[in-house]
Amino acid sequence: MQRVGVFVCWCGSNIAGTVDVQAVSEALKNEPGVVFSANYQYMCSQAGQEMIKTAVKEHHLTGIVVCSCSPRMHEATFRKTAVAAGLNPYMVEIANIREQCSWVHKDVTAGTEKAIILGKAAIAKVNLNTPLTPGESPVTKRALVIGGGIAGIQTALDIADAGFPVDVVEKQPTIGGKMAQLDKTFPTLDCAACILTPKMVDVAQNDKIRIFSYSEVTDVRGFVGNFDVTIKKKARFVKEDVCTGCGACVEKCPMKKIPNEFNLGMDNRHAIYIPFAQAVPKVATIDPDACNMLKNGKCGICSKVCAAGAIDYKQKDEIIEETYGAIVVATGFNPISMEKFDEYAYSQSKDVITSLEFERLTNAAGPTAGMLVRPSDGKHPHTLVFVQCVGSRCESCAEKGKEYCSKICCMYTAKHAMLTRDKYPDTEVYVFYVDVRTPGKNFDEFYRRAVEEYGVKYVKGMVGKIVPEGDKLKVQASDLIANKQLHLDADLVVLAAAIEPDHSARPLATMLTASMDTNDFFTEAHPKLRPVESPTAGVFLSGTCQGPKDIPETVSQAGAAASKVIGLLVKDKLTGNPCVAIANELTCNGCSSCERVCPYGAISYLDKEFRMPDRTTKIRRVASVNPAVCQGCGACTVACPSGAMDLNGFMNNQIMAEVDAICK
Amino acid sequence: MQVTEYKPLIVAFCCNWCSYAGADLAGNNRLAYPADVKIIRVPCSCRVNPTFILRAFQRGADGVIICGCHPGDCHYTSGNYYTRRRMATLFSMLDFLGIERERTRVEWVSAAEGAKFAATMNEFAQKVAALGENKRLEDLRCKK
Amino acid sequence: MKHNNDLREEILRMSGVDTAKCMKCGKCSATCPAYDEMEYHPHQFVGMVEIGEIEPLLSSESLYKCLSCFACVDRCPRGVAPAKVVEAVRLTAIRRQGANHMTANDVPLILETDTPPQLLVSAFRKYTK
Amino acid sequence: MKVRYFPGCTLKNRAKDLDTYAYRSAEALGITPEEIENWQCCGGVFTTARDEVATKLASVRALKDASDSNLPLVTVCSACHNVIKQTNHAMQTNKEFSDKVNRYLEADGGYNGEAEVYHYLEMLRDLVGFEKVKERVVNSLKGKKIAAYYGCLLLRPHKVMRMDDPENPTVMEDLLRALGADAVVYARRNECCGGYISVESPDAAKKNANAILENAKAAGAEMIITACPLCKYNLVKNGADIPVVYFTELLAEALGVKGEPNET
Repeated sequence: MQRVGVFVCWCGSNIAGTVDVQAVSEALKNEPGVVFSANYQYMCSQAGQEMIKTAVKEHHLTGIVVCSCSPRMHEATFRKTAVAAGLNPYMVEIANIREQCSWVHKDVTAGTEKAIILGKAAIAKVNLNTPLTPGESPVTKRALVIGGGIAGIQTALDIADAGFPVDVVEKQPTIGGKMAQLDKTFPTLDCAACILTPKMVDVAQNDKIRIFSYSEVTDVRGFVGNFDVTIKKKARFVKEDVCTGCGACVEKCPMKKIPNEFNLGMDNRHAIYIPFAQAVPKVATIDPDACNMLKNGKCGICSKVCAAGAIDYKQKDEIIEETYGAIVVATGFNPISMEKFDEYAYSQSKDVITSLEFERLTNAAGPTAGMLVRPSDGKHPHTLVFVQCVGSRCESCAEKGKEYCSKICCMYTAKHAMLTRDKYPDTEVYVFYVDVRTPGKNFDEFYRRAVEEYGVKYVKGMVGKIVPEGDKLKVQASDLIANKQLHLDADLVVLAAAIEPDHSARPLATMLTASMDTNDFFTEAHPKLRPVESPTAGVFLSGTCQGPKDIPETVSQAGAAASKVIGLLVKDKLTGNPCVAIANELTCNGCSSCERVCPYGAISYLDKEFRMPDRTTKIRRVASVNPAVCQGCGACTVACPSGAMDLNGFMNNQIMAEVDAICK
Repeated sequence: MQVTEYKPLIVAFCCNWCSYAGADLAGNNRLAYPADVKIIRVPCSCRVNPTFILRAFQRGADGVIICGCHPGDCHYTSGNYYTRRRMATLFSMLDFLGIERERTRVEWVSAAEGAKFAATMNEFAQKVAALGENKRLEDLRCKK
Repeated sequence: MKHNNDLREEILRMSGVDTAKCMKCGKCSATCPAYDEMEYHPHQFVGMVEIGEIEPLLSSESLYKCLSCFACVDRCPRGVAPAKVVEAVRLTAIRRQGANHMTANDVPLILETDTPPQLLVSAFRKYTK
Repeated sequence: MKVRYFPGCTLKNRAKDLDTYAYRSAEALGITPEEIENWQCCGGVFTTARDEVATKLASVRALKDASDSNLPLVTVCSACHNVIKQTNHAMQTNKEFSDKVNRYLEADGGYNGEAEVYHYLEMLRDLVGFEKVKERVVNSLKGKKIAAYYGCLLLRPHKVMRMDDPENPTVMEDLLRALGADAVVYARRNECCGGYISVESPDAAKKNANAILENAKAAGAEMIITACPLCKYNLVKNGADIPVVYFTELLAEALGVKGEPNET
């Protein structure tokens, strides 16, 4: 039995509003082991913590129960308080009377009653707590960045800058990501390539960074400090270290009608290709689905023309296994498919395009060398209609689109509209919007310039239907301010498609055991206070894999993720979690049940000598847990038929005591 | 005559990584559910020993629910699969002993599913309340 | 302005629509094929019911112009179903007045040899009690 | 295989073609439509108000008949299909409504939306299969440019109808291709023709019908097919200068079972 102190927090009115905190601290006063009980406005404040420290000293407390917010919020805070007061940090238990009581119940009587019961359960548990000391584990001083867009690039550069080796895994043949496809960037209108490509070169030239392009992560094992990762480097049928990127093979390749992914299918590439001029690594890749040599052995021209001898038709996928101390996810986004939005006739007319296609269409390195023309007939468009919120802000049950705001569309649409009017003053440009959202430095000023200086016609309302007829797109829309239905004959329609996380993110999250929200964005450890960390230790988040972001936000988050990684990698040892399994050698019968369910291989068996009651000795096979490897899930405790396995911090008798306290 | 409304006693075991966080999110979003539900935090749903559940019923719990990460999303990669199999066996045994199926449940609630957590608890509490008090396994020897 | 909360509740109940879900994008009115015939347009039906301003709708001819083609229902990004709101207001008008918008006496005036019965049946169902 | 068949009011007089050719084609494809005895008019439109009961009873009777005979219920007219499917959905999802209906009907065993409802086009796609239709074609429509007109009732509301993508439907185009024709895709194929409003505002109906016809012709259509008698009426009445026929007539022609024309 401990000498327990109970500390009930009001959390201002957050708890005290629905729970009678005075009654709770009174009621808990008489629980077994309790020698001190008090309540205070903000237990987590300096004064609140002082109150705990003083009570520990004055009342010689050995256990602390704090009835407050979720342990996910302040357990660490109160453990530090305990240490400061001279106690073992694991002698603290939290009763969650905010998130799981005062915030979800409206009735004060019921709320108070429940808070008391939760307090009793925590007291029952803390009475059985024992001081725990965490073990230590080494840190592999190397980081993995998954995704080679601007988020991954920035994170890798920042980590490498601190002196740690970094590997970047990119599934495309080149790094660069979405930003490499953009023309200009808002609100400064600097050219995306001009600011991105030097960074790509920096990555290539940094001797701390290795790029695995055309590669995928296929397996992740281990835990913070020591992740064992398997990377599949797909065969590109070109020797990366030999290829000079001269492009002779590309010119001579006879298969030249393959839709070019980099230009979103608006022009063609060859079966052997380099995605774009500034690609990193600048090496050719053979598309095995298009290459005649790989399909039926007939051709081989690229091999003949390659002066460097880089072509290797027999190349196989390569499997790389490497250990990393930290992993950064930077898997990025894609625009959603427009398939379910055919009221906008995307599938029926080539002149209805998405905003990303518009980027390529106006990019000097794009399929039209930057000439804004209609994809259908190459004519110059005079009337352009931009439609915002296509698939964003849809109700979840609307069965198409996404519930969230995609955040970047308002600004890039303003950019597109402005640039069009700037370059082609003979055009009429309409933007149909639901709301124009411009919270950002110089963002609203930018949008207003589009309207006031460039004469872009912003219309409050949505487009309802687009009918391609003849060489026109008949746009039917509403103007809610004028209370009119508008009928426009447009030449080009641009849809601001919602963005969604890349489809590779979901299987990756499973491998990393990192959690995702219902939209497949990665979840942060705390939405406000730990925005670049995933709840899984050692896994960090960079860029749009965490939520819609523009480039400046992505770059800031990438830097933040890098600093978290650096903070981890500078440590030589990591303090582990002492809540690991322990085997009672006296009752263990060596049956291996626990070993079979352990996902980490943390359990091994020792042959140990025991002295028997009759003073003879006997060698018995008993389980032994490696505390550095055990992650503390507790699967073994249930699998053990003799009850020899238990889990520190969540002992059988502790949980049973909680059950008893609740069921009275 | 004054009629006091019957209040069931429900024990919810929540895994630390998904469901406990989901319950916290329900709180952050102020999504109400009955105060009859009392949550016990466990590292993983696979930490829940069948004896905890038996003990709860013996001591008069009217319903027990175990919440874990969605299949494939377990923080410990495979813990929830053990839970699923163990509980399927346990619940059918409990059913045989007279603890109705509606009194026991395994539910997957992710850290992002605050709304699902509240909805699940509301629905479960309603079902348990409809069954009335659990007398079947209430064993006085377990009570002080 | 007279706000009629009871009537608002009744219309929401009949239609099963939650007008508070509307984000005022106007896609319903953008897609409406009967827009030009209407004095009040689909987005106004939703908006006016939401604030309880229902009387002007009840006496408007717009009630009888909606085609029930459900384009607004399927295209609404928020799942609001404006056509169901229009129908609930129309039924309220017809039930309340006890007066039908169309009577059997009107039939000979519109009847032609090739008029499909479906047309008359639908019109009667929409316009009468 | 057998199906229960609900023809509807208009198919017995003004739209005999839709009915007759549906029968003949079904039989040619190995389907036996059994007409429900004493069927009553569906009412033409589904009243969306949740408290409307009386206007939906005729549909429930037809549904109950199909459910009792354990056969799918097939309809051809777009309007009947819409009303019956929506009624069935309401019986499945709106407890208050289904309770009221069941109390009123006092039918044996009650009815809670067990029947499976197919439009004739869905029957061709899901029960027969367009591959099989293609095999049975004797008069291929090769070279004919035909536009399918869906209108509103066949596809919407999508959450209930679940027939096809409401914005980019393909079921009629797939049928046309199976019959050997060139399917003309045009954007207004799922826009309303003006429907029953042609009683109230004939000009509005004319405007809608013309826009649809112009759009189909601009896309190269030489003929339009439809599943709805009211659509056909509106398109023809408002000056269609290309033929507008029921899809069943075209199907019967391709299958070689058109036979003698109807007298109307």
